[in-house]
Amino acid sequence: MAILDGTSGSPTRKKPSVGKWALYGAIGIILLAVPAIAQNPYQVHILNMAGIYILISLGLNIAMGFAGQFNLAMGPLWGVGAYTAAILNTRYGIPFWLNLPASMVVTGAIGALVGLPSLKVRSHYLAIVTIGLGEVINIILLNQEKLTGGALGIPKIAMPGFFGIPLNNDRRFYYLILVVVVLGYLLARQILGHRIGRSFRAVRDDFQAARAMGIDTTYYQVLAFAISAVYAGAAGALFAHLNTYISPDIFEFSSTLFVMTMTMVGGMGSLAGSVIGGLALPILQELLRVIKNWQLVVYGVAIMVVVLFVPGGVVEIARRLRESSANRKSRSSQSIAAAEQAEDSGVP
Amino acid sequence: MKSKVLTFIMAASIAMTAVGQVAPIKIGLIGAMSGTNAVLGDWMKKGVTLAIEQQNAAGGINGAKIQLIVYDDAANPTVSVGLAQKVATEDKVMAVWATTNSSSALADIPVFTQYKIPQLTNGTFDAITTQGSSYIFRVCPAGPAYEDPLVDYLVKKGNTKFAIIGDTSAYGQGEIAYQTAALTRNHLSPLDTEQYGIDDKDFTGQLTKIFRAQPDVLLLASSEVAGGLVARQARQLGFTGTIAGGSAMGTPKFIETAGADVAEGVYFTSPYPGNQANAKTRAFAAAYKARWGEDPEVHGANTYDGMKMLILAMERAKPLTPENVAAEMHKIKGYQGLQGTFDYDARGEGIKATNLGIIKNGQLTYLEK
Amino acid sequence: MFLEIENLTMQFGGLVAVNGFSLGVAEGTIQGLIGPNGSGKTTIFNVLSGYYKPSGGKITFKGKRISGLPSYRVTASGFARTFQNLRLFKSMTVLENVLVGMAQHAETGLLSAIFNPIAISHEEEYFHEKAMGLLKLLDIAEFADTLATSLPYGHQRRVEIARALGTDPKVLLLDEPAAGLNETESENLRKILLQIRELGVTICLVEHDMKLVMGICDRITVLDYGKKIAEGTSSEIAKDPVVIEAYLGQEDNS
Amino acid sequence: MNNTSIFIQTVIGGVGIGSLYALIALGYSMVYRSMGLVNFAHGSIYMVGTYFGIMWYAGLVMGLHVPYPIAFVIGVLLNGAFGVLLERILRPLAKLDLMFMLLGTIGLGYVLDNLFVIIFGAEGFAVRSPLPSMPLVILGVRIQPQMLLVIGVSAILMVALQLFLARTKTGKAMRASAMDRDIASAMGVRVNRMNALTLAIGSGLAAAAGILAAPIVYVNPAMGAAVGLKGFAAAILGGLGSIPGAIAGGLIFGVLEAISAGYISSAYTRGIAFIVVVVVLMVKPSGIVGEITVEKV
Repeated sequence: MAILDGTSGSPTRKKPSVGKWALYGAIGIILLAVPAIAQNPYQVHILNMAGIYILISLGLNIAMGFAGQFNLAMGPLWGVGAYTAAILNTRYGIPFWLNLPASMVVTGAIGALVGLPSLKVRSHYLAIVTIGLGEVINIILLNQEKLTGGALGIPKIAMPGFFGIPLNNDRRFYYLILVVVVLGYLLARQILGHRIGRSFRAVRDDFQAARAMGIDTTYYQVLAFAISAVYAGAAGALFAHLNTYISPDIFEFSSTLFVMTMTMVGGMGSLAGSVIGGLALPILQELLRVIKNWQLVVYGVAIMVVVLFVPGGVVEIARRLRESSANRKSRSSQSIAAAEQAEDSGVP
Repeated sequence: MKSKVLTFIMAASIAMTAVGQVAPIKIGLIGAMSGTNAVLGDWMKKGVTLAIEQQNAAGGINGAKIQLIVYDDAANPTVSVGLAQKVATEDKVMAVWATTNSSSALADIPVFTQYKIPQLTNGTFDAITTQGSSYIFRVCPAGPAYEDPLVDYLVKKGNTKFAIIGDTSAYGQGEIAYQTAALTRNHLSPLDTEQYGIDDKDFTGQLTKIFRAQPDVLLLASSEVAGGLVARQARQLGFTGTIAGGSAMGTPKFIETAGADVAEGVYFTSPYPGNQANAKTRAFAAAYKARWGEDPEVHGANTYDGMKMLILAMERAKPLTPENVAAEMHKIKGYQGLQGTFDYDARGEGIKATNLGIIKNGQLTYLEK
Repeated sequence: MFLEIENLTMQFGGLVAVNGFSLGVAEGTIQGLIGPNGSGKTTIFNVLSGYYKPSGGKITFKGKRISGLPSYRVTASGFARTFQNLRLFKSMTVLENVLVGMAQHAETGLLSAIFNPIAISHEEEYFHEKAMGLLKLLDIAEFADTLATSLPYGHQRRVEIARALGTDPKVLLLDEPAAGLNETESENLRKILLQIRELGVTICLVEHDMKLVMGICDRITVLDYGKKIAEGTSSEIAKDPVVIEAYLGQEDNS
Repeated sequence: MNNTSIFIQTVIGGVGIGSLYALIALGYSMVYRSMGLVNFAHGSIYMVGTYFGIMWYAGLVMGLHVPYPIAFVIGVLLNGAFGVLLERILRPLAKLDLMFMLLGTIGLGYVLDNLFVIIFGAEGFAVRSPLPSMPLVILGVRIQPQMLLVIGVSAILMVALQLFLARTKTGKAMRASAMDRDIASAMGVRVNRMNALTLAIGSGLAAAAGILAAPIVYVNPAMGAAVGLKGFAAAILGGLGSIPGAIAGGLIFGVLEAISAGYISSAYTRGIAFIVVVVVLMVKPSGIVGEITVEKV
């Protein structure tokens, strides 16, 4: 660079403290022990589904929370991933380990196509375009009977094995999902911590200013869609091989809404939000089951309360709590709090 | 609504009193209790509950009362699989009803096969019994059993020009396939086959296209409500030929939706010969009406049949384990139910015959064979 | 010429915002662009930075045509701009804002982000240091980790300049950088701009602060109703009767 | 039947359903224009309005069978009043980003849908048409009488709305308020009251659509979802915020569906209609009648 080779400026990234590492360790041990702690496979099943939803939610979060791109085709894209894996497995006998990357590639490519209109239309117009393209995907899944089995879907998808160990029940499958989710999370952190993530946020915050900074917005918009679809594809392959049966009605617009709800309850624009929301919502549904017909009413009210009072979701509640305790400790160090707030970079 | 609440309280109190010295035998029921398919779940619950209550009143099974645990999957296969896990591993049921929706039933099969729990369904998709599971039991005939006799009869009456209209749901797509196959059996093919989405309400485009081919017979391949709407619009667009369909058209719901005038003369097939067919059905219909305040239809009847046979299998199973119950289910031969004679085979099919009926004066009436 | 604007015309429907405007800018100079409100200055900036496609005429930079290119490609060819009404990235710290502009010079892409975290962390550290250098130059290093939009207005202006410099420009387009600044801040800005010129960056300046414009611009172009009415050094402009009539005189009245 | 009359018959079916979409799209567009709110609960409001009218006609209230036209008026008025109530709930949502608006109003939709499931049951019921069921035959074209009623009443409502907005003092105040809230309030227009009125009209139109459609469709608490989405697509197709756009968008969407069902592929109908919307938006990113807004730098 021609201007000023920086000489003494120090990078300001923090290294996690010992306490944080201990916390990570504890969480890790609990995560590994879950199948043993769980009282029955059903509880593990709930967690497995939560893991699959977390993956989709991470993808949605990257596109919508970080890059500001309305991808409301996430449910149908999840279906593309699931169908890719299911077709490869039931027709050609290809095992899960090859289907996973294949689903990610196919879904990523279709996701990029779904993202192309984002170059022309914005906000609510983009919302209906992605909803519409999602519907088109779903209709294709429904009507290409020779390929997809039509409305009755595809049964008898084989569960994967791992070096001779069949992952043929929820407890065993749990570890597979855990590994993929952790990798997916770390990868998302890696991408978002990189200039790609900053470019995403720049595109979201101010489209024109981002272009003025030399950011090829076309590339980043389509990339955001593609990455979100890759996550949906991975989730689809896992789901197909866990469930062993898939049908088009699973991947309708309502599934997009479900993932969007969990992401926003957890915290849009925060990867931790995807994890929290992905765990919280299925568990909330379980708890609400006892009130039967009222559960969806309560659910709707809960969504409105979150949107109106804590638009940043659970992550924001946690941050507010942390901030208020920090403020009590030292009222003078407001700039530090502000810096911390910036570092967490939740919803502005 | 009030009656539903009351029902729930009664069912709950019955379940409570059942908890005596002997632990109750738990039966799971997964079905659509909300959403557009809620009526199917409701019918299943009514038929099953009636049979259970009668058995409990007669002393249960070797002194143990039967307890029904109901879950709502809103016809969503993902939710259904989760609930299947729940009833299998948390509630540890003896047997389970899951579900009327063929796609949910299919989704649940691997779970109940894994946990070796007998799964009863009244879904009609034929592939349900070809999944290689010995724990799945269908309590009604499979799809082709409805469409073959219907088409055979109409062809015998001299009709050759058929057209099919159905929805894109699992049920609709299945029916279209069976109707097409039934026509092929008779060396015919449909003049036109049209489909519509389950949310569609106007079928002018499809019907206008179909009527260009001037069919004599319009075969409906859809559920009660959509079938009724299509029949109504077909008549309003001037179709004067025959309208016919599978068991969905043999329901009061179809007559209500289509309107009695439109429903008049519609042919249907049903395994259930009707409430007034014989002493058995009359007794069932009376008990059902006394319990639920409405007349039973085919779904109430086939789930009642299925629950009766399940009770039989549970009484015979020694010791009483889900695995033994399934084995006993397979041994059921010559059981006389409301729908006719059941002989279970290795795949889990119990009955194949259906009755041909026609709607006359707003009533379901059956033709002599 | 280093930067050459030839016969530039910009129409919006029936409205002609810029009419046959030509200008040559020499390397390493500070070029001022003044004129009454609505005279077309910002429009010229918007064409220059690729936000609008011109209706007529062309712009060449070091002999290469840049008019008609999308704005990010214009930036990549060595232009950077600030915005009249601040447009900082609202979710980002001061440092991150500056880092955004550096992104285009990165060598690592998506694949390295996934498979080569070490290269990434080296590159990030390198950019951090550079960005901190820029923040020092603009005297806002202490706010590196503060949310940019939470800073006082004058500081935000400096962040905008630092962010633009982050793209490593040959030409810096500044749209009213002194707007809303007080006397001292304006004086600081003057010093900073001169320092930037020392680094070899050519500056194009749209500004209403006459003291600043007259004080630092090597050449000044005056616009009125989308047309160039005068051009020259600050002393020539100050004496030009046409300019006094059209612009300076007007200001006296207000 | 010759090809022309077949085509006309197909198109009339499309115009009928398209009129319903247009009435729904008007609700989206008017509320967006005045409050800046994209109200995804509008499909549920349509469902609620249908019940508000049809429950009197179908004997759900004390076994009453009120004549259809009276039930229609009662339903429209009740839903209009309900719209006023909704304005209070939706007001805070209008200030949020689209993402939050979307989820918040969908949450409201969940509440309404499921409250109605609890009150009326999920099963639903069929509604008798007040008109004779035999078709009208005009030059070989067969038309369902109820469809003709749908088209006729919808047309009257749309013209009435245009006249109201263009000619009356209140209508002009509503338009002023929609164009610039600050100026309107400076001129003494009570913006919140105008918004409430807008929601009342939008909800009333939705109720009208639902009550007109009830004898053709099947009434249940889930009936709003699909129509709500298609109505939104229609509003976007026409250009969100434009009243002629909403009407054009609705009719075009309905006719598109009918033609693709009748001539292209009935199974892919819904997909084809959405593809056309996407293609139109690629060419005209703010819809058919939408104004292009130039972003300020």
